[in-house]
Amino acid sequence: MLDKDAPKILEVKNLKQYFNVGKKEVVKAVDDITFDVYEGETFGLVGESGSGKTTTGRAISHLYEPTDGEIIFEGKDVSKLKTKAQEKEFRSDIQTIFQDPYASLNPRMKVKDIIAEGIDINHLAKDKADRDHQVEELLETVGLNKEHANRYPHEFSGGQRQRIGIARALAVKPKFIIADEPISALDVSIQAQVVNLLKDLQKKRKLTYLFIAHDLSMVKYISDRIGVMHYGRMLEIADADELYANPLHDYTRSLLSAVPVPDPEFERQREIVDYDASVESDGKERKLVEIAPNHYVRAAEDEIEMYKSRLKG
Amino acid sequence: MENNENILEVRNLSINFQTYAGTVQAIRDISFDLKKGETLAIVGESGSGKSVTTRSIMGLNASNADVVSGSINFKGEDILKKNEKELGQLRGKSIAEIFQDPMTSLDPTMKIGRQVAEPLMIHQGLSREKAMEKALEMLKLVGITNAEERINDYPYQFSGGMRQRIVIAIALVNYPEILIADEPTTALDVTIQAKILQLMKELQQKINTSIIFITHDLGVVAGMADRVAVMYAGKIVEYGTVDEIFYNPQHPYTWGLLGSMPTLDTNEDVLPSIPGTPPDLLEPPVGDAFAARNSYALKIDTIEEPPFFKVSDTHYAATWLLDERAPKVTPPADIVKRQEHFKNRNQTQG
Amino acid sequence: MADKSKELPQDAFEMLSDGAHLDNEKIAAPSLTFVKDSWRRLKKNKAAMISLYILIFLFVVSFGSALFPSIRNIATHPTLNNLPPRIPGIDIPGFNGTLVQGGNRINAYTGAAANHYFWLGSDYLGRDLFARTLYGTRISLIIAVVATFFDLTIGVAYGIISGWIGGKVDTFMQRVIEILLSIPNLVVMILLLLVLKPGIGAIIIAIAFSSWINMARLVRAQTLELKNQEFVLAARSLGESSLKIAFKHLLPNLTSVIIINTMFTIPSAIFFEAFLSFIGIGVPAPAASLGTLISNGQKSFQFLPYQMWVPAIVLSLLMIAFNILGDGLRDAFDPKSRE
Amino acid sequence: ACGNSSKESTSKYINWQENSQLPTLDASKATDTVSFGALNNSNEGLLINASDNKVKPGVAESYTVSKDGKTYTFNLRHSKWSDGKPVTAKDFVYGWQRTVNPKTASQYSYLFSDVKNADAIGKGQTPVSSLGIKADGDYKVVVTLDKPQNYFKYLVTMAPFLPQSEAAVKKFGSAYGTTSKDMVYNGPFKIEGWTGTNNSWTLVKNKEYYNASKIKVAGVKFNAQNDSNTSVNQYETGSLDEAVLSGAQQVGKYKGTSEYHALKQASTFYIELNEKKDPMFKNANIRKAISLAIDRKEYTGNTLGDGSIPAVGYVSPGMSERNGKDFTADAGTTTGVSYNLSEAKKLWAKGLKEVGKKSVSLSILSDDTDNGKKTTEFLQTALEKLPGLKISTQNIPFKLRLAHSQSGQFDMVVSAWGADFPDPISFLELFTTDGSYNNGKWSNAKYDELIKNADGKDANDAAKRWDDMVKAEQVLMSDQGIIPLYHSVQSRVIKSRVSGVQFFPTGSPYDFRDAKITNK
Amino acid sequence: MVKYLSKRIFYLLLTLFIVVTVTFFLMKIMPGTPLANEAKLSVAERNMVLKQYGLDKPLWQQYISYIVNAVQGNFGTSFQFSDQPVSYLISSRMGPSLLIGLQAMIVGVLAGIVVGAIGAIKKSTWVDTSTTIISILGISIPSFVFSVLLQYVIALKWGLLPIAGWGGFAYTILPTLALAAMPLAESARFMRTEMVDVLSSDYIELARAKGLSKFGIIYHHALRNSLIPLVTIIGPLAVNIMTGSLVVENIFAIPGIGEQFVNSVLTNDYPTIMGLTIMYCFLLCVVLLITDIVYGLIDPRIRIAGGKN
Ligand SMILES: Nc1ncnc2c1ncn2[C@@H]1O[C@H](COP(=O)(O)OP(=O)(O)OP(=O)(O)O)[C@@H](O)[C@H]1O
Ligand SMILES: Nc1ncnc2c1ncn2[C@@H]1O[C@H](COP(=O)(O)OP(=O)(O)OP(=O)(O)O)[C@@H](O)[C@H]1O
Ligand SMILES: [Mg+2]
Ligand SMILES: [Mg+2]
Repeated sequence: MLDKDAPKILEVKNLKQYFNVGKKEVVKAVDDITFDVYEGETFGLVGESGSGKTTTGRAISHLYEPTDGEIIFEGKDVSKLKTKAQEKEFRSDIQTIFQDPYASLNPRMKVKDIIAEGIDINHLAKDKADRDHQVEELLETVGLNKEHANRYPHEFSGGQRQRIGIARALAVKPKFIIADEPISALDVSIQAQVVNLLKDLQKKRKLTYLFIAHDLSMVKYISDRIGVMHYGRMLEIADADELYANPLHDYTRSLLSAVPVPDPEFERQREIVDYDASVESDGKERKLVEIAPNHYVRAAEDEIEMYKSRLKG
Repeated sequence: MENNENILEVRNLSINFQTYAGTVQAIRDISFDLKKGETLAIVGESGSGKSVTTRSIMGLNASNADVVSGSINFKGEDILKKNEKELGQLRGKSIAEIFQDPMTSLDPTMKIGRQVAEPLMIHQGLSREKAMEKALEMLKLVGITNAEERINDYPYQFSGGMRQRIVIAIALVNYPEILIADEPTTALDVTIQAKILQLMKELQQKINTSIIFITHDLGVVAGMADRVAVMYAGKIVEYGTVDEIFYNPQHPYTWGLLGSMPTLDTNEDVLPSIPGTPPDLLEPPVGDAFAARNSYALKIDTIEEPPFFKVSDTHYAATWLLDERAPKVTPPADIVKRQEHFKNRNQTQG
Repeated sequence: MADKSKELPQDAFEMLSDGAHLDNEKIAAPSLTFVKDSWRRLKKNKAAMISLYILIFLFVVSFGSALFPSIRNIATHPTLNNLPPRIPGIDIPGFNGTLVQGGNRINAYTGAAANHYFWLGSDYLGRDLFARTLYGTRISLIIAVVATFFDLTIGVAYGIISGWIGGKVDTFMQRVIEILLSIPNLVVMILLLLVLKPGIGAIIIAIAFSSWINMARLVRAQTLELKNQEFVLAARSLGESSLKIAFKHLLPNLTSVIIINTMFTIPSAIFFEAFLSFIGIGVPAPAASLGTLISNGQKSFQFLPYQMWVPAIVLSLLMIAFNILGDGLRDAFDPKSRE
Repeated sequence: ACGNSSKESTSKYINWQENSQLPTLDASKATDTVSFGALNNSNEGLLINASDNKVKPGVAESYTVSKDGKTYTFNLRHSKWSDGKPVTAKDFVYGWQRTVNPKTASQYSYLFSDVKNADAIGKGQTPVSSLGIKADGDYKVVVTLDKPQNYFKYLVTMAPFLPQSEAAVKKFGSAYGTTSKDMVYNGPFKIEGWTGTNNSWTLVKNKEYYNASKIKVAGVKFNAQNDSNTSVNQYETGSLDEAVLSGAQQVGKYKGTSEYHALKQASTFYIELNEKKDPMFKNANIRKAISLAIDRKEYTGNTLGDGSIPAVGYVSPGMSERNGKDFTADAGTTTGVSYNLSEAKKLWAKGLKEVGKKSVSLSILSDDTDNGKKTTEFLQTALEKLPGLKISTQNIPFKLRLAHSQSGQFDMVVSAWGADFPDPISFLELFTTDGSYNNGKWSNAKYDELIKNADGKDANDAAKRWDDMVKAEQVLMSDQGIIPLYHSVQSRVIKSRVSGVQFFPTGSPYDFRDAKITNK
Repeated sequence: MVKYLSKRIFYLLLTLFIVVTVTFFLMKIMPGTPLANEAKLSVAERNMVLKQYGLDKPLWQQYISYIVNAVQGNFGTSFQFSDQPVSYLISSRMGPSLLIGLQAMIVGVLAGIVVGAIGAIKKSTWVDTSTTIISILGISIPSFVFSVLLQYVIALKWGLLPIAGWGGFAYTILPTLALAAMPLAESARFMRTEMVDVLSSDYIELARAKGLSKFGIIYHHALRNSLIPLVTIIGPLAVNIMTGSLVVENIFAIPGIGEQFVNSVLTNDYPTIMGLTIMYCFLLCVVLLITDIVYGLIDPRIRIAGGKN
């Protein structure tokens, strides 16, 4: 499915992102995570609320200065971008689609100007007509009409807004898109529209996605590989199918067991697997271990065997 | 489980809201029954009128609501005809509700024990001590660990999942006959959601209450419901048992809903989706409100509203596709698979 | 339902040709901008609209009258002093030049005054109270407008900077505000007015000194909220500069907070000036504000009640109108209050 | 019209309103009329003020003056302090010495300057004991002056000249005179209920007073409050027996009733022109033009309306007389205080030409009191009638204005002078070239000489001295050294049940020794 | 909590220090001395007086000794009342001001709560409109006008209460009413907004779903939740009352510090003005501190958070 030889577009190495450093209660929103994203793939990130998914995304788009670790995008360390031009280039290479379709669009700006903001910053338009033209094209790309350009966000429904947000991200022709729960706030019937659009765009524009969600069925559907986060740590990384077929970590198992499935027969048989998070703080040193090819689990030395046998069994 | 006693009968209910922009026809002529001990799920997208329906059962609709027609019969009495005082005797006792957001539905300045005890004091006239005792029992029942100590804590000291348990305790403390759960788990993580749903099921068995369960998550419906009503734009468009809706759906909207939600083994390249956005209830379109988003729309959909067509004794759908004059259409592949499964199962059973 | 024998077209049960009917992305409602929408809601609020008209009227009349030399030049006529209101052709006690003295209602317009008409009476120097009140309204409004100016400049800038930069800068700026807040502003005024030469200038500086604090706090709180809104993050991740974010994203979204707060700053500035006048450190004569007029009038209130009532009514009208309009705007700008 | 309709109380006390608080009961520290009033009613000096600018015996039953006018001998009666101790000559010696002693830092010690050695003591050059006051036994006081002083008998009625009990001063220490308890009294009344900072105090009949049987009232309750409407309202409802009126309306309401009392103050309001800052004021025509442009009748009648009377000169009328003729009548000229706009314009034009100016902008400074504001506003309109004159106004608090006046920060300032004692010299000594209150720096050699004579060579010759002063006044007026505006009058209303209260234009404002209450 | 308190107290002291410093130097810029008739005094006599007030020393020494003394609660000697320590002047006049201020605060806030709550409960009815008008009038009519009217109508025309003065409860009623107008209006306004918010919140909805009566909902849930935030405006209200007391005490001839402040300004009694300024700041700081602490104590949500800070 995925071209395994594809180059790494993003490498996250031992990233730590703490808040309130220096104060009493340090929030370790992201605590030493490492993963790579290959060009052209969709990397899914799942985990419960507060597990640090959004923070990871924001750290990657360099909205925060990392507490520790490196984020390397196309071979360059993101926090070491020297010139303004480099910074600008990076900013247009990575774009984010936000979770809340109501909060992510400035209510006082016309749709046209929202979409064109990136065009203006990067001077991507020759003149006003060109700018308008680009906006119209983008609107069409996301399935809206050009008549919508002169309206304000509050006149649109959630799904339409989300598509405006996508158009804004596309305007600067990014290579990498962080989609932070882009569909959680949408109605089921609308979710599919957006997901289809994202898939379509990926194909047409050769985009790489970091797709954040807590809806596991959707993540599995859209992702090539998936990372499972918990308490700011990465617990398991594997190909999407592999993860669902052979979840290794207890937390992953628990998550999967809880996913509601629109199938009454399946639901009647469901058994919930409990996960006791206290194991994680038993003081053992753990790191990501490759149990099977491309299947990593956060494990302590003495747990590796157990996982290996789990995989076989 | 099969018990034909209707505890609640909603008939031809239509409710409008007067707003500056005009009249919002929030629900239009809906009818359904709730049987004793069963769980009825109402699904539908945002704004389709799910909450308005349940609110009118509680007698809690906003001041600008306007009941155009219909009746809500609870044990032979019309709730819509009751005054505020009579409603007060009903609420929290015979009919209770769990709200969507556990973070905001508890009084931040009152100890949780007291909040759980309140309905007991109101409806059973228990003394404070007695009520607190019972409240404690209830809190244990919904799985609050250390309930004896935590009874004097304030809501902010609990996590979201725990708070939702407290909200459930409040709703169940008087063993209501009907429990309305308006998206009780939307704000929670999947693992916590699963636990809460399980808890609800267990409790339902213990106190034998009927549940109206509102959600837009079909996965949850599949796990919880005995029967399902699908709403679209203020109307019920299809209802039936949970199996009928999931394995033999007839309305194109239900097809869309089921299709747009991938299961763990959906592999298609493109998810079947419902294009467009729901209609504005300020001026519901002529004919079938869903027509404009329906790729199976017939010309008649733009002219006349479809009546309910009977699929089975328990299964009805409001789509012209079921009219004998209508052409046979093939539903999306995913649905065909489901229908086949249904046929096979019925054959093996029958 | 079937008996509802409606003429169905022949092809009623044919599939609709693909696509044509499926376009549901069009928006039927006419485009309504935020301002238009707020204005529409404000218009529905009768009290607020009446207030708005009253304010416009008072502004136009008090400033417009400055264009007419006959009203602008307020002459003194020491022989025509302390005459009650007298409007030609009106014979209602209170407006017919009579006043109660020692229990009897007598005509005050005798002797030299017989042929004069002071619509709202005259003061102790025989100045026309109507013209004086217009003048006083003007001065009070000027003071208010200038206070607003500081609100809008210092207050808004301070709030945005403090909220946007955050961290240590914010903590420091908040401390400064806290300290300023805990100095009663009347004390600030009195101290400043002792040092500065009393006059409009001093009052304005004194008002400016503390009036912006409230604005700064509100703007900061709102900025903090906006700062983490996703649309601001979006702008940041597009590489927009802070300055541009402030102007393009923050300011427009702060407008309603700013406008509403202004509506409350104006009356409190007017009020404060009136208060200063009362304790004797207001606008120096012969300039007059509503406050000085009222406190002058208050002294002879029992004898010449109109001298207090006229400016007091105008002041109260201003205050009430600004407050109601402020309340109205708050509702109008609040999308939550959408009916 | 009908101010009589007001209610009257039936209290045995007189309820009296004061405009300001009582700052001190220490005779050496008092500087204001409220303190003087309280002190002079609760203590008695050698002599006491009587009506018509006379003095009558106080603690001194009688006194004699030596031929050269330099030695006064007072014979004291036997009387007691409120604590029962006798009042003796030593108490006077001690009191005077204490006031003159620079350590006490009395602000009124200058009144003693003609007493032998007083000035030297003030400068710390000679010991306090050398002051020209000696006790001759317990009941005789001998005072020696440096030079004859015609008005010394008035001075000894004043608060700084009251006896002070050394024992009491020692006993109360720094608290002496700061509350009504920390004080002893030898007058007709004691003071009670004054905490030192509150707004009320009561004069209560002093049983130890030698003349106690003649005191008719149980006492006088004072309330200090400065909102005149409140006071008048209280007066109306009978909770006050007396109130100070302010403004034309209040005065207008009571004027003509028997309750109304216009009490002349020995005080004059006048404009000083700063000749140092604006040399154009050295031009007499300009000074005269300004004076002539002011219609004092209209001003006092219509604008102030509080009973004040248009200036008849600099020295205020009704304060001192000789041979039955008031000083102002003797000095009687209308120059300097009359109104003639056309003449004013003429002189103004002439004056401007002489100083070589076409137009001038001047500011006029005054207090921020009601009257102060009215005055500047009135003057502004009046003076702007002189072509080419532009006036701006400034009103600031009294003490601040004093500071501005004395440091010469003004063009024109409205000043007021109230005499310390009822002798014209108390006014006239101000405008000698080096006069300490001559803020405008007007200077006239003739004037200086006349004042010098009145104070020195003619001091012991009443007629000549009078003549000197009359001439001085005439010089001041005809040269328009200052521009007098009005003589202030304090308007009070007093309930008809109260009678016998004595008022004085200088020193202590009132005396309750003979006050009576007749309840109907 | 201890840490939080000590931090707050540190800021309180810092504020006072700044205020003392600024006022001190402002006062020094001002012309004027304690001398009543400066010009007539000899240089020696003048110096004597200045020395008594410590005004003969260089400025920085005066400043330091002022600070040192102020820390000990000594604000020097009044210019107006000779030999009277300012601290005594203030403390002896504090009582009436506090009494009237407290009464006005209690009456105003209680009435405001009632008016505001009624307005919120009867939202968008004529009752709501009239309560709104009451509160706006309270903010709109200057306290001096209000005082004068009260005095004229109730005391003078109807003769129900004493016109002015001090001596017993009857004397406090009118000034209390005059002062209470502003806090009434402000708290009614605040209360209404807060209560409207609370009434539309989810937990009120839940309370209704529990079957609570209208009264029960308001009494048990709505009132408490809208009252808690009211604590935060006590500070600003206290300032209002302080400001108002200047006028009201003057008109009603109350021997309080407000009246003294006006008198001191009018007589340029600098030591007293400074002492009162510091006093006012101190009072305000303390009120702000107390309201913060009380807020933390009564709101369970920040009880712990406050403690942790
Ligand atoms: N700016 C911040 N300051 C302090 N703490 C923060 C900040 N941002 C996030 N956190 C904390 O970091 C943790 C991780 O937050 P994050 O938003 O990344 O989680 P998430 O996985 O995206 O959760 P959700 O599913 O709710 O969006 C949370 O505990 C959050 O409270
Ligand atoms: N008080 C009200 N005034 C005006 N319109 C209202 C009011 N309450 C509900 N509506 C409208 O009625 C329609 C149905 O609302 P309802 O809350 O029942 O939807 P829902 O199905 O519960 O949606 P959701 O999933 O978002 O909760 C919506 O269009 C809504 O805007
Ligand atoms: Mg997130
Ligand atoms: Mg709902």
